[in-house]
Order: sequence, then structure tokens, then C-alpha cells
Amino acid sequence: MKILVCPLNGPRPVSEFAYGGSVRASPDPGSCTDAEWSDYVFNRAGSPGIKREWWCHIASGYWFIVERDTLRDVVLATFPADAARKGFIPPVPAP
Amino acid sequence: MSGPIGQTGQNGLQVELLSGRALFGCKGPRAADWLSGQGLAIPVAPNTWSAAADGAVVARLGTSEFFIEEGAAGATLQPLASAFAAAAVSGVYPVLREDWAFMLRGDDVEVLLAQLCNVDFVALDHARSPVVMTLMVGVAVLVVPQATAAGRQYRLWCDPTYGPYLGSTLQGVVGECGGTYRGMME
Amino acid sequence: MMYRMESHPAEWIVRSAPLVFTFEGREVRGYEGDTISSALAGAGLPFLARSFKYHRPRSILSFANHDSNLLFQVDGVPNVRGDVVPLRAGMQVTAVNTFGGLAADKARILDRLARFLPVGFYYKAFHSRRHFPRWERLFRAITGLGVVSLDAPRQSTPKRYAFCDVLVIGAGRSGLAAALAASEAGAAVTLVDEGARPGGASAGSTGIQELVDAVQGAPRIQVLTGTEAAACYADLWVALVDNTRLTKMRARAVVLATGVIEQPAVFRNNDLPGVMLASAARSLVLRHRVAPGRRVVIVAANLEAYETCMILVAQGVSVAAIVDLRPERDADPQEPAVQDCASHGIELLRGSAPYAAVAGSDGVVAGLDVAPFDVVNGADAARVRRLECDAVLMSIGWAAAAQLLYHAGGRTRFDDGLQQFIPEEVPDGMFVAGRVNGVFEPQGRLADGRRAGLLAAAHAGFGSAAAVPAVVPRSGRRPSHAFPIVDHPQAKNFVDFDEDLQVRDLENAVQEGFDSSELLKRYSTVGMGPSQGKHSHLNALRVLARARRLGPGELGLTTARPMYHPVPIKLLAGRSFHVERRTPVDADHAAQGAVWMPAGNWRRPEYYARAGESREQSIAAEVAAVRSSLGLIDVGTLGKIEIYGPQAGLFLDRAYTGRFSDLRVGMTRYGLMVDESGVVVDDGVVARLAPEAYYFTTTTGGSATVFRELLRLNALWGLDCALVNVTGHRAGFNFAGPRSREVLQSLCDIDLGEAAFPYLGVREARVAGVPARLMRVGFVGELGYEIHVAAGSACAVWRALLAAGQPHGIRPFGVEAQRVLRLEKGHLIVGQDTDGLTDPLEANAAWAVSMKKPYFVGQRSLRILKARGPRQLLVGIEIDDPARIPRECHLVIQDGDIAGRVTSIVRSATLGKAIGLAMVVPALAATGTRLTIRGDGGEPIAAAVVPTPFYDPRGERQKAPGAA
Amino acid sequence: MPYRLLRFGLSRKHPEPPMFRRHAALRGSYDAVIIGAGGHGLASAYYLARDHGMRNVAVLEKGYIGGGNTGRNTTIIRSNYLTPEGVKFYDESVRLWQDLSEDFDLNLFYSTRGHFTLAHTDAAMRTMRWRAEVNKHFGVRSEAVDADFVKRMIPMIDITCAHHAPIVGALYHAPGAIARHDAVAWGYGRGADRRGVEIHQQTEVTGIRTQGGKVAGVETSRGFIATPKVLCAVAGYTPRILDMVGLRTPIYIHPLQAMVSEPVKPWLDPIIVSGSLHVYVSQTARGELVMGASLDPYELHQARSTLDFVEGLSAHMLDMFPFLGEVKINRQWAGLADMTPDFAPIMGVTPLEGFYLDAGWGTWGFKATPVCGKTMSHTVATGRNHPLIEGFTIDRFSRYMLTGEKGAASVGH
Repeated sequence: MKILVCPLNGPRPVSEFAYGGSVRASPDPGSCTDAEWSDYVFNRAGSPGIKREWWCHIASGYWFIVERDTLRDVVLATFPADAARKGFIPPVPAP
Repeated sequence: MSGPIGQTGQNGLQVELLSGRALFGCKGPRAADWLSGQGLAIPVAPNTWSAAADGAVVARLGTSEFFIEEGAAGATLQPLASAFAAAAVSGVYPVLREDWAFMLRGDDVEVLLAQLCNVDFVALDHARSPVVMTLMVGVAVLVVPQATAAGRQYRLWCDPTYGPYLGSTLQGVVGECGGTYRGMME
Repeated sequence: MMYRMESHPAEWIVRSAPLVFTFEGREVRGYEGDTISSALAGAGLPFLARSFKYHRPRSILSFANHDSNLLFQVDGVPNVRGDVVPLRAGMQVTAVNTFGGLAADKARILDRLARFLPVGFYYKAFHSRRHFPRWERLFRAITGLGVVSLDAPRQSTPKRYAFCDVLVIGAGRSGLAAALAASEAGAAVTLVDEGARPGGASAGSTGIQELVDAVQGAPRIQVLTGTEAAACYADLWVALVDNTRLTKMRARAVVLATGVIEQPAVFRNNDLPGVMLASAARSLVLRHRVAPGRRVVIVAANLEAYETCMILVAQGVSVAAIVDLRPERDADPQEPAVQDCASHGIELLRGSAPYAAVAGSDGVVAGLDVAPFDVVNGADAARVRRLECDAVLMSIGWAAAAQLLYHAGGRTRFDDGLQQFIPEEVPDGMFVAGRVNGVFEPQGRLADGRRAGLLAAAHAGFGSAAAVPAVVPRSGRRPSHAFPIVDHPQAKNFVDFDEDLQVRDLENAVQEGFDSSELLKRYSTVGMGPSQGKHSHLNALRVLARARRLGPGELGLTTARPMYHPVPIKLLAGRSFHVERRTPVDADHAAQGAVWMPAGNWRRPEYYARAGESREQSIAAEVAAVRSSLGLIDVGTLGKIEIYGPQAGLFLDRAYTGRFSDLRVGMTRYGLMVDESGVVVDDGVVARLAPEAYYFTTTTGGSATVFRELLRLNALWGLDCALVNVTGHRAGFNFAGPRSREVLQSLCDIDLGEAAFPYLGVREARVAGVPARLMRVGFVGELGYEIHVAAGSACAVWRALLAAGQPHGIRPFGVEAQRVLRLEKGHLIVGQDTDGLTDPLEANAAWAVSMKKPYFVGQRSLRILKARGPRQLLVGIEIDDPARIPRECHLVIQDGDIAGRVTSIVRSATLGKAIGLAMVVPALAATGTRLTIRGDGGEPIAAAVVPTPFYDPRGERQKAPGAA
Repeated sequence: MPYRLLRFGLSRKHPEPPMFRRHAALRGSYDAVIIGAGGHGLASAYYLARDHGMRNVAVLEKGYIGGGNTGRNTTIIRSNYLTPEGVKFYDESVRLWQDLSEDFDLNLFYSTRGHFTLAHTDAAMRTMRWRAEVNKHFGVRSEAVDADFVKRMIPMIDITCAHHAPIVGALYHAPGAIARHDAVAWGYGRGADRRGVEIHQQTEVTGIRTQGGKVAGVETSRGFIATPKVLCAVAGYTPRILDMVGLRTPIYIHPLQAMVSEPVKPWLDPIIVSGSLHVYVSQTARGELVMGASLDPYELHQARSTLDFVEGLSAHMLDMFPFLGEVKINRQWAGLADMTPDFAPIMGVTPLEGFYLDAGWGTWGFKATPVCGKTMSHTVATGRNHPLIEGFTIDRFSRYMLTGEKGAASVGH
């Protein structure tokens, strides 16, 4: 079984984790067109390649990022979740 | 060294359901500071544990969450809980813990664990007192290995609503392995 | 004819322990240490089985579990592998797939009809639409092998995980050497072999026992015999199977020393009883003392043939001749073993091949017609000569047992000298050694095993790879013949013994266009039988290559997939755990007569059965209790989450469609959750406990996934807040009914008065002395309180509430009563009244959406959906005739088209009518619209769209001071 | 013994021509190029040639005929879907299936066995009734049945499923069938080949040339070929082809695994599916039990097998059929599934003129093979979507007009 190296819990078989899909940059919902938004919501980069993905260690509820070759199923690296902060992140309104 | 693989026999292998020990949990960016502030020696590294003076188990889950089980002497939790109730410190949040607690011990305890869980407990770096969060027969558990004169033993906690299932499953497997199960189980 | 030889010190059988069993109903004797096959062979039975397609008599071929000629029905268990399954006293053994017994098998007529049943014949007939069903019944009657006994009990088997530094697969010469080397380097080694004893094919030959002793004496080596490596998965995850259990082995490094599988020569009647592989004869003689016959002919194309010959001679088996496919110059004339054979006066026919085997009256081989042979022109049928014999041993070549390498994603290339596929790309952490690696010399195998063992240890962190010799010590030896296949006009020259495939079957398949390995396999079924081509793929490839005028390397083999040998389902299933979740008051429910219904891993009371009440009466009484006085339901299965921190409110504003940052402390609000595409995914109640503390619920089904997604969003947004899942640690009850306030007040330490604790309020208090969180919500439409307490105190509170309610006729109520109550209030259930595409507008929940917020998940999509307009709308319906009501999911029909469906329906005693919710096309959504619903028998049921809530539209009862 | 088999015994030489020819070279141009010689691609070629007179057609296959999901699926054929679009589409497919063996003069072993989708909860039973009602509306024979009916029809089943997930009822779909999957591709391939279509195996498409927003031709491992029309029928590999023309879709790839037992005497007549236990199983005419479960949990473009899969599926098989413990699993394998957000396929014309899509088949492309051939050949020949596939067009996502077929998914995804 595949081994994922969780940044918090160390190497564990993939059955201990939940897959959260690819990390995808959201367009700014305020300024993007409907077409851009529906493309973000539905369309995927479906071809094999080296992708960054969300994975969650179920027992600890810890989310992190896996860089994986989806053609060979080889895990190249894992990072804490802040590696996912790209694209549009809703701003915190001034108090 | 690596995991054992073999049969178990009459070897004092035992699973015990421990009930009634008080639990305390908290988390948050300032949880570590606050606990130290209460004079508690807290483990520094994530996913490690330490034993308080009175035998309480103080486990650090990840970086900013703590799980504490009252020791035999029972001197730790009461002051802690009341102090927490009194001071509404920002950055320290309560985590209600009502876990079911188990104890696994015996010569072949790792052989038993190997039938329940994919973690190689023998290969762990026991010197750094690891805390293991993993899935056991499908249930999320918190595992703390403890060194005793009689050899290694394992403490186990799980969500109480999975307790009856985990208990009866452990009962069945430990029985097949020639060990015994103690604790009320309907 | 095979027979049992006199005893020998090294034999595996125990003469002092004879075992009696029955075969085809007749009593047979064997010994402890026998397998089923060896015992039957030793008893001198002419043949032991019938073949799959033509029902030809068959006996031992490989005696290594590499052919499926000897599958038996044993004590009701189908397809038991006679080659390897140990004999037990009292076994009842029969042949599989015979009609009227082994000897009298009526289906043997099929052998005569073979000419009319060419490859793929079943594709070419039987398919008129009218007659196919009849033919199919016939096919289903004659196919299959053993019989499953439908009353066999469920067997639970143990399963375990295991770990080692180096796993060595195969305890032959190279495997033993690898294990020793790895353990010397300091690695913890597990050595597995499917055989009953270590030594592999070399067992008994010189130097092996010393190796075995060394291994058994070595530190850190664990030897598991009778253990098959069934498959190798990603990251060296190896499935080990013995006859009791599955072991999931995680190794840091794996040495593949799986050896080779002996291949049959292909000639007419090469499947007759008495014709077998030389390796089979060796094992039978040395281990079980069963002689292949009294006058043996060996078909040879390698040195092993001569070694086997000398072993047999030494054991007193008379060998009449060796028929060597190779011309003299290639037949290792200088090798000692060859010269030994000559000096023992054994006739050596070189450049000759078996043209056909001849059966005697008992069906066993009685002679072998041999003819001059060379690879280019084949056999010279004009110069055939018959050799009398009662056994023919084949020693013409090998196929690499590289299945596990393929499982793990490795690649091989065809070596023309060796006539074998040898490893080319080997996965990281895997090392190959010995004959599977193309190394045949005994000394070379030792060296290669040592090399692989050291590399494996180094990979696992013991010692360094630099010091290890890189070269694989392959020699010029040619263990396998390039084309051990002899054509014959009458065919019956079998390539695949599982599927009864002859050379011409494969050639005809190629002629029909199935001219690649994959297509040939799929059309002819070569290699698709129980032994997965272990004895047939290579020869089939040779036939294909000749037809395509290509080399085997240019065509390649089909990919081997798990399992190596078939594995019983019971071992794969293991104990099969069923995770179950229980609320803290589960036992109380049972005591109160709960009738359970599953809810995910939970079980919930559907209703509480009472003596003298029907299901319907109990549910009605539970509803009535809530409406008129008091009821109590366990809602502990709801997801329960706490969120803390300065930005907790902001987080909820983003996660839910509603606004919670402006929720007053001490108050609750309905929460609706949609996904990025705007589809409703969950709902619940959100309570603000303190400026920086919220408590909220999710649906029972959604609790785990919703919490996980919230954790992900928190990780993504990086807000200053923390989530705590208390679903299992907090119990929850809904205490509802006109009397709920007064009764609860008697147990509670705070003022429950309307002013102090208004509708939709939340309070922390003590109930029956237990710290509790009270939420005044109205899901069932009466004055009521959700009471959430720590799981450990749940039973005490549950019992106290029931006791206090007793004077008022309180009833615990179940999920069914709650469905009625909530429906009377028109509350939707996510997943029942919504489907996988429903948005809040369609669900009539726009009121729970605050589009003015700067951002929330799904907001942008909701804008688009608003512009698109609803495709369906959730409406309340009332059935004209309460006596004839539709069922949930009956369709609304308009002008013959589907115009919607009933999502919820109930006969409301409270209202005295049948009411429900329906998802209908917008055109039918206006209040007052007449609907036609198609009932069970297809009959139309009239209904009308009505406003919701049906009950207490202004919600006075849940808000009211509680005067009932 | 049918007379037609006599000729095999009586003639010296095997009296069968090749089902499909090998072509030394590619032509410079074709009227249409079909990428993928699986069932869908070959069926489209067959109907293009037979019904639309388009014979100058090449089918390009990087592997071998039927080597993709056509030869890897568990061969279940049914039309008990949830949406009107789905039901009408698959019902037409079943109609075509029933005559296919005779059309081809090739025995596909199309075997009507009856199909049970078991329900273990009220909620599941509700969905079964919904599907049954929609099915019946379109004349498809489906019924929501109770546990007693299940027990009567499948007496050996453990109705309690090891007291773990008691069966409360099922959707019974009498027309449910299985067929010999490879033979379907061979039948269509032979039919197309005999009508002049060229099937090129071991020929990989490496690029697609466009000109002025139209398809101009196809780059292959064996050179360029000009063509105004390209049909992409490569489920499991669709995104790789779409990248060549810069077309974005929701399609993502997960492996779907299956396993097969040793042959045992047939004891199971109908096809059994359990959503909550993640099992589907049928028994072939050879006596093998063919079993599948749910989709693999994460994206992967590799047909590898896993141990978790056989462990989980075996356990659930024993929950339903406890007596199978001694039956042996012979082989496991995997295919790559094109998944879509609404579990409906993506078919028809695309924004790129001359480029046609037959994709997004999720886990149920096999049963659609004939109707895909029919509808896609019409679409390719006329350049306009066939009416039966209007609900499956690629633009439904940007229009937020999805076709919710998830409720009919055979097993959990």
C-alpha cells in the first residue's frame, strides 16, 4: 500500500488518509466572469502530471499538501497546508 | 529491530477497559503557555507525551492541542480544570474529552497490535515518548506506549461512541490470541 | 504406471503413519507427509482427473501447483489443489467437473468432438436470439470446476500486519544465500517459501542442507515455510498467505528469489497420464517415494535432464532413453552428468523429438514415438520410431517466476541465449536473484543471492551498496530450448493444460487476427485458467512468434497480475470488522423497546414498540405525546462542533450561507451549507455561546465529512480560530412538548421563563445536577429544548428527564415520529427533500442565504443560479383523499411528462390529512396548483400545492409561554 | 451440436478469415479519424460505415483492440437509471444489445440475467423507488421490491448481511444482462473492417492539428494524417487528448478495480449490486465470479491493483454470501475511469469544429457501447448532436444545467 509521509504523523499507509483533491487557485469571485467561475468550479486539469493535492490524516484531522506524480503514483514531497494558500483567499474585513 | 510476527500463547496478554479516570483537553495558540503557567511540565515536541509527578499522562497532540488523563494520585486535573473555568484566557480553548480508555499489556502485546493496526509499534523511537494517532480496526485512536518494569504496555483512547465496538472487538481478538479481557462489556 | 518405492532415509513421508482416505468413493491409502496428488499417484491409480474442455484423463504434470489438472473436491470444498494440499485421514476426495464419475465421465465424448470445437467455437454459433437461452443453460451446466456448498458456514480468519528490513521470497539456493548475507549485514530478515520445507527446487541436492542449517542458526532470520507471496503491491507491500491467514508484510527491501517454473514440451498426447515434468518426478521420488514408472523416457533439452536421469537411476528407477531435442554439439557432451548417463548404458537419441505419445489400454502412456528433429524443419514424421515406456519426463526448459516483479511494476527483456525473460527494470528496493534472474549454475546462484541480499540490506540501511559486486554471474549455460514444440496433423499437442489448447488452436486464433499476446490470450483463453499461464504463456508466445515471424522479445508477454496462486476469499476477508457507533443511551433505548434503524454507522430507534401497539399505533402515540404533552428523542447522532477564537464568527460567515458574526450571544440561528457549485449539502443550528465561542450541529450523515471540510477551509484561510469536534463526546436530546418547560424547570438551575430564556435562545445550565447546554429550538414545532451534555452524564440526564415527565405521560420518540412532526412543520431534510443538484432557491431556503456578505462558499455560484432560475421547487402538498396517499418518490405527472416527485409524505393525525413535500417544476409551484401523482399501481392521485408549515403556521406553539 | 460447426471438423485448413486486417501504412487522409479502438470507437466506426456510408475512416489505437476499459469492465448491462435522459439513452442501448449477436453473426453471450440493486436503508429504498418510477414511466422494466422478494429470488443470500446491513429491499431490473466484453469490440471491429474502415493498432495519437478553429488532422506515432473530423473515444485517457486541442472539461481520472474467482459450478443467476456494501457480482458462463467495488479514492493514471481492494471486497462478499470462504480469487486488475461531477457522460459536438467527444463514462461505459456508436456516428456524420445525447453535452457545466445521475451509480464513488 502507498506510504504518505504526513508532516505531523510521519509515514503512514494511504488508508489512514482522506484525499481532498488537487490544490486549485480560485479566481476572485468579485471580479471574475461567470465563465471563469464555472470553469473553476467544474473543470479540472485531468491529465497526469506532478500535482499538489490536499490530504487529511483522518485520526488526527491534520490537513497537509502532497506533491505527487499522478502518472507513476510517486509521492515527491509533502508540506504543511499553508503551501496551498494561492489564488484568491477571501480578505479579512477591517473591524 | 522490527515488528514481531508469530503466535501468541499464555503470556499474560491482557486488554483492560479502564473507566472513571478524569480527562482534560484544551487547544489553541496559547494552550502550551497556559499549561506551563499552571506549573505543568508539558512535552515540547508534537505527538509526544510526558508523565506528570502524580502519574498523569500529558499528551501533546500535534502542536497546539493537549490531552491529559488523571494519574493514580489524582492531583493534577482538579486544580487545572477549575483554573481553566476561572480564567477565560483567550487563545486557550476547551476540548471536551469523554474518551473510553484501554490498557494493552503482555509479552506479545505487539503481536496483538499487529492484528489491529498498521503501525509498527516496535520500531517506534520509544526514547522520545511518542504519541500515535492512528486507525485501529477502523476507529481513530490515541495510543501512548509506556515502559514498565514488566515490559512495554500501551494506553489507548477512543471516541466514546466507538467504545463499545472497539471494546468488543478487542475482546474477541485478544481471546483468539490466548489473552484475557477485563472490563464491563455487555 | 506410478508406484510407491521402498523407503529412504531422506523421504518426507512417514511410513509409520499410514492415512486412509477415499477417492471417488473408493478407499485409498497414503502416508502422513503425502499430498493428495502424491498419495493418489503412489496408490497407482492410472489417472486422477478430467480436463476442463475435452474431459481427457489427466494425472500429475508439474506436481508444483503450476497446472490445474489436479483440482479436487475435498469434503465439500471445491478446487482443492492436490499437488500441495497435505493428505489427511478420512478425506473424501472426488474429481471435479465429471458427469457420472471420473472413470465413466459422460462428457468424455467431447474429446471425440474436438475437431468440431475449434478455438473460440462458442463465438461462432449458438447465438440465435431464440435459441441462445437454451444453449446457455447447457453451457452453464457443463462449465465450472468444483461445486460450492451453499450451506458452508462463514469462516473468520485472523489477519496481521508485519514488518521486516529484508523480505526474501523463495528459500532455494539463492534465496537462502540472500537471507544469510542480509542478516550478516545486520538486517532483520523474513524468508518465505511456498514449499513445506526450505530448500526449494534444490531440496536434496548437494550443499543445500548446510545452507538451510546456517539460515536456521543465523540471528535475525525468521523462516516462514508453507507461505506464499501472493502479490507485491506499491511500496513493497507484500501479501503473504499461508493456510490459516493473510499477513500484510511491509518490508524495507525485497529479494525476489522465486526461481523458475519448468515448462512442458509440446507434442501429440503430451497430456497423457504418465507424461510429466522432470521436476515433478524428482520431487515425487525424493520426497514422497513415488516412482514415475518402471520404464522411463526423458525428453531433454538441458543439463537438468541428465542430472534428473542420474538421480532416478541412483534411486533405482530404470531410464530407457533420453530423447534430446538438441543436436549432439549443443547437448553438453562434455558435462559429467551427460557422460554418466552414457556410461550407464542409457540410450541417448540426440537431434530427436517426441512426435507423439501413445496410450495403453488403461489410458496411461505406453510408448513414445520419436523422430529426428531440428528447429527449422521440425520433426521428420517419415522416420518415426516407437520407444516402449510407461513414463515420459520432460526437461526442456524453464520460465522465470517473475510474477511478483510484474506486480510491483518491474519490466523484463527476453534473453535469446537463456530463452527466458530476465529483469530489466526493477522497482526501487527490490532485488532479484538466482534462476529468475537468469543465473543457473549452483555457485552462481549462491553468489547472486549473496549480492542481492547485501544490496537489500544496504537499501534497508545496513551496510553499504558500494562494496557489493555489481555483476550478475550469468554463465553461457542454455537451460531452455528455443522451440520445444512439435507439430502433428492430428494435433492434441497441448500448450495449455488448464484450457485444453492445442498448437493449432493458437495458430487459428492468430489467423483470425488475434495476433498479439494480449489478443491471443483473450480470444483463445490461453493462460486464463486457474494456473494463470505458468506452464503455457511461454510456449504460446513461441507459437505466436513463429506465426508472426518475430522474436518472442518483439511480442512480449501479457502482464501478470495478482494473485500468484489463487487465494481463498476467507483469507482475504479476514475477520471483516464492522464499525458500529452507539450513543451513550443506546442500552436504555433497547430496554425501552427500541426498534432499530441504521443511520450510517449508528443505529437509531425508529420507534419504541409497546405491548399491544402496532408499529403505526406506537408512532402515532409518540407524535401525540409530543403534540399534547411531552416527548424525548435522542439526537446524539447529530454532528456537534465547537469553534473558538476572535475570527470564529467570520469563519462561520464564510462556511455557511447565513450570517453569524452578528448573532447575539445566547442566541441560535439556522445554518445552511452549500458547496462551491451552490448545491445544498448540509444544515444545522448555530449557537453563539460567547463573543468568541460558537456551538453548532450538522446532519447525522454529514458530520464527519462536514467537519473534515471545515478543517480544510480553516487550513486554507488561516483565520484565528480553532474547531473542536465533540460529536461523540457530547450527547444530545430533544425534550419537546407543551409541558417541556415546566418539567425541565423542575430539573434545572436556571430560570426558563420566556423573558430569561426566549425562543431560539441558548443557555448553559445544570440539568439534574449535570452541566448542560440548552437550546430552545423548534424542529418538531412545539415548545422544546435541545439538551446537550457530556457523554458520561448522558444516561443520568436521559433517565431523569423521563422520570420527571412520567406524570405527564412522556414518551421517548423515534426517528419516524420525528419525521411526522418535522413534516407537519414543513421542515426539509437535506438529502431526502433535496437531491444532488438542489440549490437553496429550489429548496425554498433563500431566507437562510445572506447574499450581502462579502464572501461565503458557493456564493458566486448562487448568483449564477439565481440568474439561471430554479429548475424545480420544493412545495408543500396536500392529498385530496387521505385514504389513498402516494409514497415517497412517486412521480408528479403533467401532460404525460414527469413534472416532479414526492420527497416526503405522511398521514398526519394531528391535522387529519395527508401532507407532504414535493419537488416540482416551477410551473406547478404556485399555491393552489392541482397535481396528479402516479401511485403504486400507476393510478392517478390528486393533490394540491399548499403553503407550509402545515401545522401552527405562525409558530406560536414553539414561541408561546408554554400554556398548552 | 449446431451444423455450422461441422465445417470446422471437415475442412483441412481453418475456414476463418481474419476478423480485422493489419495495414502496412496509414493513408494520407481520411474522412474521419476515431481515436480509440475500444467498444465505443469501433461501434462508432461500424455505424458510420453501415448507416452513414462513411467508409474512409481510420480507427487509431495506441494499444490493441478492446485493450482499455472494454476489456476490463465487469460487463453489466442495464437501463435502470435515474434521469429521463439516462433512462431513454440506456434503454435504446439495451434494445440494440439484444440483436447484436445476430447482427454480427458472432456470439456475444448476451445473457439476460436480471439485476438487483440492493437497498440496506430506507433512504436507499427511496432512491430505488424513484428509479423504478422513472424507469416505468419510460417503459423500462424495473420494480422496487421488498426483502422477501429478494430472498425468494436469491435464496442463498444472507438477508441480514452478517447482521451488519440488513437488506430492506431492492430495485429489480429484469432486463439486466451481462455479455462477453471483448467480443463486443471484435464484433464491431470486424463489421467496420469488412466495410472498409481501417483499424490501426499500436498507433498512438501525439497531436491534433487545427486550422481556423477547425480540425485539420492528427499527428501519430506513424506520421500525420489529414482529416476534417476527429472523434475522441478514449475513456480513461480523455484529458490527455483534450490537452492537445486545449479543451477543458470536468473529467478527472480514478482507477476502478475488479477481481475474478476460479471457475466453480454456476450457482448465481442474477447480477447483484449493493451500494452500501460496495459490491457488484455476477457469474460468467465459464463459472467465474466477476466482482467489482467502488472507485479508488484518489486520482491515478495507472492500472495498478491494491490489496485494500481485494480485502474489502472479499469481506463484503462474505457478508452477502458467507459460504464462499473457500472459493479462491484468481486475478485482480484495474481500469481508468473518466469521472464527471454529475455522473453523466460528456458527448457530442465541442467548441472546436470537427472535434467530437465521447467521454466521461465513469464506471458505466460498456453498457452504452451500441447506443454510443449509434448516436456518435450520427453526430460525426451530420455535425449535429443526436437527440438522445442532448442532456450530455459539454456546455451543460458552464450553463449550470447538470444531469444528476449520481443516484443511479452502481456503487459508492
